[in-house]
Amino acid sequence: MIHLHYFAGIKEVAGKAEEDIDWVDGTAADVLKWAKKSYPSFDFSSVQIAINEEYVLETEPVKPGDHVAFIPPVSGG
Amino acid sequence: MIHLHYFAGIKEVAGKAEEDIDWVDGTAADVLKWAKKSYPSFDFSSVQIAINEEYVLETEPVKPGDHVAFIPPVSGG
Amino acid sequence: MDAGLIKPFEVTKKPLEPARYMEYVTHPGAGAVTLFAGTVREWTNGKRTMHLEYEAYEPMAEKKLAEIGSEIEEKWPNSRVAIVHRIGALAISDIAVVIAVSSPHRKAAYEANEYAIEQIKRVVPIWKKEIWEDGEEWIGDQAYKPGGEQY
Amino acid sequence: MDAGLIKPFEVTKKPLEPARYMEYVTHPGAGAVTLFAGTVREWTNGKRTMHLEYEAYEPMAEKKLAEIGSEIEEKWPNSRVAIVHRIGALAISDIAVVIAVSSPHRKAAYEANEYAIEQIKRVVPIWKKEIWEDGEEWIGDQAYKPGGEQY
Repeated sequence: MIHLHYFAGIKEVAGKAEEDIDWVDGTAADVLKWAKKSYPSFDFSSVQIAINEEYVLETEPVKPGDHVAFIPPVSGG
Repeated sequence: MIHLHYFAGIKEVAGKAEEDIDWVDGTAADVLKWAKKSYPSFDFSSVQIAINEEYVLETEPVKPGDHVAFIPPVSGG
Repeated sequence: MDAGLIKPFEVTKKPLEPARYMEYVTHPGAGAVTLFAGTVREWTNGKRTMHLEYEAYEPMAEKKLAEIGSEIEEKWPNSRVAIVHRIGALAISDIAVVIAVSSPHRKAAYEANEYAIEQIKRVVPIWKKEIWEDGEEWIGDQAYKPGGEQY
Repeated sequence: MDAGLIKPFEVTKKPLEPARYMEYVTHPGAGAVTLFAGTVREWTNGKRTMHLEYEAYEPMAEKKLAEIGSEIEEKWPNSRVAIVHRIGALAISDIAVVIAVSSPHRKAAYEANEYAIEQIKRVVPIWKKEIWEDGEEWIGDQAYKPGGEQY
């Protein structure tokens, strides 16, 4: 199982801020693929992935228990 | 008569912040000449002149009633 | 105001008090303190903002703010930094972000402060939704690409 | 704090309260407020400052501060400015000068603020005397030459 975190527009499309999904093995790219399929109305093209609060490349492995966050373009400040 | 204003090091050398001197006619350069003669221990080489609270060139005329200030290099901020 | 109880890198729902952060960064070695406050502007490109909503991935945002602080203290020696960002609903003129930087000299205090806001807009997971009279939208200033040239 | 009673360009013997000037310059058109505070630094070039004494040609200094404000509001449209300088005896970490600038956008707010401090150090008739353990000296940062290249 991994813990997913949604923000801003993704959160609105998903209708939730967090969810847990079953997970055995894979990369950040695989999680992104899962999200695109699950929430097809959201454009994930400029979304970054953070694992356990750190930005990662899509090749990064995702292990059970990890927190995976979808980070749309930030707009703080 | 004109009104002279001294600050910082000049004020300490002159022993006063202000004084009035007799004046009929002349330029800022003439006032500076008077000051150099009156307070020879102060180095006036980088002192600017302000007449009535405005920086002037040494060629500026000084008229009776004017306020003439000797402005050593400023160091505010 | 008890500067001792301040969290220098924080995401909070409470109104920001800039003076507290100025006091926090001031120290005997400092000759200059710069403070930046990002405030909610009413008009942008002819569109009137009614209010803003800010949201954050709070633990990661606080971590990133602290990282920016560490980078600054390394790049500009003897500087001290505090960066706080407010989230939730903000009205016109409310302060969204406060960056306070002290340094022995003024040039560094300006540069480091500007560096902080640029980095915030690049890497800190905080989002803003603009609410206008006739609609609303999440704003995306720019995407962060790890390994890319932005960082 | 009643921002309505503020003199935005002032030379004063009283301690400066930066927050008042931030509030004064903040307005619905502003998206960024920068504040600079010049503070009394304890050590300069290995010499320990005990305290500072500031002196001003007060009416001319206030006039020059206001002129800097006008220049900024002309160079950076929709900015608002306040500049105040304290005089008299200042202790370590006391604030000698506060510059507050608001602008629709941050770049202008930083630039205009830095412009203000550079101009202050060039043209405003204020002087500082450093008092060390073993002596004292009036400090002259640079001379102003009317008609010269500095202005």
